Amino acid sequence: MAKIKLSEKKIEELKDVCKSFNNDKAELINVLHKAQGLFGYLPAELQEVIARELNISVAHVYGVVTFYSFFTMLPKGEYPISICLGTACYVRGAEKVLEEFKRVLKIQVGETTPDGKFSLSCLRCVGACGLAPVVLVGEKVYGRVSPEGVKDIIAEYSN
Amino acid sequence: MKSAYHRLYKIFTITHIMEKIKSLSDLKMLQESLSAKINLREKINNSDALIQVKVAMATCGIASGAREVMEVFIEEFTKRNIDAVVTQTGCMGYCYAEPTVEITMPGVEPITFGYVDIKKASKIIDKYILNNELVDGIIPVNYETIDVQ
Amino acid sequence: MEMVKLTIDGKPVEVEKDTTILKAARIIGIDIPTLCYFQLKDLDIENRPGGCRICVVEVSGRRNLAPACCTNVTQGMVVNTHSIRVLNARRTVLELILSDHPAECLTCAKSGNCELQTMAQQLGVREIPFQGEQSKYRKDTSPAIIRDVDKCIMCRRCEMMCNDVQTVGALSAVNRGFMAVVATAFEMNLEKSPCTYCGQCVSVCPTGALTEVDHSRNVINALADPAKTVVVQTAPAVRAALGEEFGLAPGALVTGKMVAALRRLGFNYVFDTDFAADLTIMEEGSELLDRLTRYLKGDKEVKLPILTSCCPGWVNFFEHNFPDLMDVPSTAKSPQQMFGPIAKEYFGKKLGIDRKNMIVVSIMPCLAKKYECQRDEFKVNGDPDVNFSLSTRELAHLIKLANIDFNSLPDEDFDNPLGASTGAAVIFGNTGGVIEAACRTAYELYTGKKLEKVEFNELRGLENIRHATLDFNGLPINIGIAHGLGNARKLLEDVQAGKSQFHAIEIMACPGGCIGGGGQPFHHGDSDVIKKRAAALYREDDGKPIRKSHENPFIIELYKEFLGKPLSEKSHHLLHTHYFDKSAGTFVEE
Amino acid sequence: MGKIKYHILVCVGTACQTAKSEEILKNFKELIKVKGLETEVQAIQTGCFGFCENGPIVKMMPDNTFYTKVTPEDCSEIIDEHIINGKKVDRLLYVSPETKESIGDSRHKGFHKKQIRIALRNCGFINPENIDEYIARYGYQALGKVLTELTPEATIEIIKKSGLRGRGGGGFPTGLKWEITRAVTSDKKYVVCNADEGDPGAFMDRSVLEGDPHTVLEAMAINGYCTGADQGVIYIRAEYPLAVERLKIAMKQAREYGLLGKDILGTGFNFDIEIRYGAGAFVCGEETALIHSMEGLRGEPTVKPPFPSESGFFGKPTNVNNVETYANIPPIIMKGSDWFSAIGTEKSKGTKVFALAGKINNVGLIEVPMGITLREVIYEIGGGIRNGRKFKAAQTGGPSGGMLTEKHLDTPIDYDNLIAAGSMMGSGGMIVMDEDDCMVGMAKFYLEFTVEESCGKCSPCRIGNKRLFETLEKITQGHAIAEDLDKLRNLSNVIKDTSLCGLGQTSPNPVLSSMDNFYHEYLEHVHNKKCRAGNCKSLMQYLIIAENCIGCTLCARNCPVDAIAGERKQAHLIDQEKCIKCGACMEKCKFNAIFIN
Repeated sequence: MAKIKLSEKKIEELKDVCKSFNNDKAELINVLHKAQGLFGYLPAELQEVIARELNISVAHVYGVVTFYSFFTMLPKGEYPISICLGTACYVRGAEKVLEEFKRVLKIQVGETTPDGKFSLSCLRCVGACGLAPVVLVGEKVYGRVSPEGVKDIIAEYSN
Repeated sequence: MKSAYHRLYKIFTITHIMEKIKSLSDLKMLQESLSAKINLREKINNSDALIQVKVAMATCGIASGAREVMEVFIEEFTKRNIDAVVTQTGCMGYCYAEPTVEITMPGVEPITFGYVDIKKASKIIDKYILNNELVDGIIPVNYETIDVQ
Repeated sequence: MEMVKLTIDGKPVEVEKDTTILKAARIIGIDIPTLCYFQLKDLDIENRPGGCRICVVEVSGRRNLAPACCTNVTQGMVVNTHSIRVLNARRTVLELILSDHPAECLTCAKSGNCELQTMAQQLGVREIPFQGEQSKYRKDTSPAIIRDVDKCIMCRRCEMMCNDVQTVGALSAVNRGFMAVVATAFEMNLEKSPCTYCGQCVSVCPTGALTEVDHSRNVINALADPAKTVVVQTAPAVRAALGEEFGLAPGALVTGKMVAALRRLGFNYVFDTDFAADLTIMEEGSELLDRLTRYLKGDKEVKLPILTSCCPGWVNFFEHNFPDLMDVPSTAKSPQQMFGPIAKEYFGKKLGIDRKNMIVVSIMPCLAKKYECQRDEFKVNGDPDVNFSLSTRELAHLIKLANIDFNSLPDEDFDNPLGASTGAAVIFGNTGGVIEAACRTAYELYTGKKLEKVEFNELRGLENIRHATLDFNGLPINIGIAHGLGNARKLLEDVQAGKSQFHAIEIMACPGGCIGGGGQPFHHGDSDVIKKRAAALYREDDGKPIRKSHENPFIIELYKEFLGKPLSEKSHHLLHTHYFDKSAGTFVEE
Repeated sequence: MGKIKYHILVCVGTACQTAKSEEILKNFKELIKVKGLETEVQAIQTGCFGFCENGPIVKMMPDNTFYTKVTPEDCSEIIDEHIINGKKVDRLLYVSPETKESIGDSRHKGFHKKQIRIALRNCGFINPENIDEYIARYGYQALGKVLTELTPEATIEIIKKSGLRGRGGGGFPTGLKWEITRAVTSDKKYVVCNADEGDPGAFMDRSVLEGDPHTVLEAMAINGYCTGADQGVIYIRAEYPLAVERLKIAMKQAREYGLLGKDILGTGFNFDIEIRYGAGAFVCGEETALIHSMEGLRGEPTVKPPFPSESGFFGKPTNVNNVETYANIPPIIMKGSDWFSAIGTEKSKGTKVFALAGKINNVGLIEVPMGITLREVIYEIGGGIRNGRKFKAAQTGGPSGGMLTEKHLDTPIDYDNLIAAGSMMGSGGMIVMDEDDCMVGMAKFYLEFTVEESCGKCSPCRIGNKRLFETLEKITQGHAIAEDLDKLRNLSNVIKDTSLCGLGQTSPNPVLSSMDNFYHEYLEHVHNKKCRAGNCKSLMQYLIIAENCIGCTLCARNCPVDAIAGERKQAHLIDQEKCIKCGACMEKCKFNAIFIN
């Protein structure tokens, strides 16, 4: 694992997050949510700081981080693309949309394009089943996406 | 986009000072005065009633552009000096036809329009609100809602 | 107590309310197979995640099968432990576990001692009908412990030991679903984790996922090298457990056979760590008295309690977790590390053997000793004071390898001078033993009176945390004892908070002390084994002609000839150490 | 106000369309023109009214007259009588099946609608960010009623008598659950709202929270009063930011009104609520896993007993209910248990919200009385199958459920019937599949989900589901042998029988139910290496019909893997080894020369 140094300022920010939850270990998941909101992802050193502040083992923090699919230890692309693979989207062809994204971006799920622009992930149901298949770019929701529409979505962010 | 949304919050959330409700009878009194106010504004047979526009703003709706549609209604009403109340509401259940908007003209049963984009919102104002002429995409309300009382 | 009547396999049984089906069945001799379930009854240790699902049984009226280990009996319950449905389910579950387990039994360190292997034999699995992806993880070799996570079956015993019992927190269940295993944070090397190498994870692992680093090959090579003088030292707890590896009953004392076996293996000198234990008492006891006297005189710089420091797992633990208390433990090295310099600098010099040509091997009930002996501060120009540390289990393998029929060996005596020891040293292997030994000496040195009754029964036992007040001629001395690092943590937190009333605290990392060490023969969850080993050591002490460390004639001679007196400059140089703050994280430096 | 006086609404839903509703619309438009009524009357098409068995439907506005079984020939009569003469055409009016009375106005009480909104009563009606609108709809009066007029025991009795069962999936009687928690003595108790909607394809909880957050707060407070808890916790998916936002607003407003907090409505009852977030783990829908997650741990379930009612959140007695269950509580308190228990079937009372999705026209959220049939849901509310395809199956209960098929179309939907049919109620996802969906593929899809969502704690679920998935994959790839089908069944049964929690105990259901209902598809995959739905890529071949191919090279140029070879103006050939079955060639071919085998 690459050693990334967090700046003093960031560490202080993180400690403040922990403090806002009274450094209560039962609030670990809430702390992780806030931390991921702040940093975009949860690298090892971040987890180490959290562990120390909440007085729990780093292994425990890591165990929790790796349990929940919402948490990620890898930085996402500038435009994170998520394809909904919920049942409604699946039966309306989400898999083909995913294949097309993989093909066009030449990356697999969980990867980021070499230029750091796009990353690809899957998620389970955003609850917009009426718009299936659904694709998210960042927080923007694209509904009724067809494989043919994939290129247009990517083009929107390519410049 | 976000700032506009927050502006909407301000317009359509509670403006009066909230005081603690001290008993069940206080609650019942508040209920009566509130529903009287709402009735005044909505009552079908009240010709002084306002035009009421409800935009379904659940995740589905917002993802399909309900926020923008709501803004169009507000802007157009302001621009054209139309007295109307625009509010957000939850999911009406017609996910296939999002964004959906329910319009209550004074004296008329509410009508729900589906597939309302920015263009269609203007069209609804021009045709239905100003001219009582319907536009395509009407969704019949096919459910019965219970009254809690 | 409310009693519950039920029927298991047609046999009626009446048990106390809140008893599990598993325990109720065992009462009437029905042994339901278990895999993840683990218990050390007398130590209050239990692992019961209900995860492996091997112990499932059929309960009439219940929709699905019930895990016997965590289903309580109910009035009138009818249980079938081996119906066709149960047997099919149990076997299928085992086949599933095996389908994600490398078929490396031939070369696996755990082969023959593996609970999964035993289970496969017991259930008669002849083929694995499911093929598919297998988990692939990197093998991690630390100075003491090897993690081969591919062999992890998620029984969670190690996780329970590492977190609930030891509060070390090096291991945790990580990932989810098929990828779930017990591992370190970020799946980094154990060496970078807060692991203390106490080895309790290894001692409970049912498979070969956690094993010790095997140094027996290094020892064989040393023995085969004619240029080397190979000296061996054996820790007290080894003699009380080694026999188990050769089919002897737990608690059999095999000191004499062990010495004979070591001699046959070719060690030039068979010495005893007990000698070094007596030496430890001299140093540590003197330090205690010194601190105590100064404290009583009102010296503000002296801190009490003094904590024992002969357990390397414990030393690692406070270096990681209590860096602010590093001046509290005694500076005395552990017996293993006291033995090293005495062997090389005193005994070796006396014989004219250069330290480079002397190999010191230790036989330990412990895995942390493997790490300890290679710490930099215990080396002279790169040459470690103790070259290799073997576990009790490794010694057993070595003996078997050399075709030695252990059980028919004659009893032999240790070599002198470093083989002579007292009863005080022998009980070092038990929780409470070190402090008892120290008190025997401290009492006489402090009061100047002869201690009539050497046994301090109030210091013995298996309770997690014990305390006793001893009468040092009118001066009440408060003693605290903790075994298991979780218990140690509690005492330490009191010290940290300034709440501790103790003058001296003994801490051993492993439950039961060294007799329950991570390098001992596997007890497979039978706490009786640990109790019997403890009793054996007290028996050995009982039979010793000399039972106080300061009366060991060879110790007296050593001081006279070489060290001068306890806490002398030479002692400080050879027998005392210092500690390091290891609390800093792996990734964040502060 | 405009000049148009009459609107004629013609249903063009699938069912009505097949009964010539388009022609009806056309006739109306022509008649309006002919009779010179364009400035006064407008005919317009509309969506499905949910009365398909009485279609085609025509509705007159503004008087709400509802004409059923209208034919194109009836148009002139309607124009003449209704519009010109102002008289309703009696013979076309809807006749109530119960009272046999003709009903002219669609707002009439006897006008039976397929859907009844209880849990969703305020969704799409009130502004969820304004507590006043909730109060105007009698919000918090149920809480006021129990606090001032009822004892906890009496309140529990009402819930028990109503017959309300947990809407999260298991269907445990809600009143009984409350009673059990109440019976445990403890210095601290909790009530929890499970809003970790994990079933992919179900979103009713999200809709309730987004559309009517106060109902959940009110019901939790009632629950607190009944069980003796003063603290509520809402465990909600972090993927629902809007719901969280609205809950927070609602909680703030409720506190300002003193409807949460100390001494609620002057009764001395204290109750407040906090929010904890899920982080993407389906298994956290299971109570014990949910509680671990709330405690900041891995969301692994533990063996029950002990149940959360004895030892839950931080070891204290905890009552967990899901969002939809809570949404039913205030109406039951206000309207009484008899009102509620009159709706539904013998053992399943009230309504159930379903998220209708998949190959259906009206994807959406519906709330129907228990006992409604699948046929009614699909054809009368859902507007039928998309693109006029044939119904094949509906999956209820999500990854824990099973497939309902044609033979179940007329089975009344309730907890027990669904279980008998090899499925379950679950949280209420209902995914409709048509003949283009491969049932083996669907089972594989669900298993893939379970494999990903299994917590990994117990071996049958951790490894067993993986092996199930791998076997299904083998089948869809055409590599399976007959023996694999037996293994599949045995393994499924063992996983059900031995898994620790509900996730594993139900995860093989999609396999078992698809095997029960569509075994022939399994056999076809295994023996004939054929997928009738054409979904299983490995069993497909793209082939070029030599006679039709003119050698334009368009397909070859568009093939992403260069699998197509051929000279210009000569028939091309697809290299099956290279082909990734993306279908690009078939799309590009202008001469119908490429087909799927």
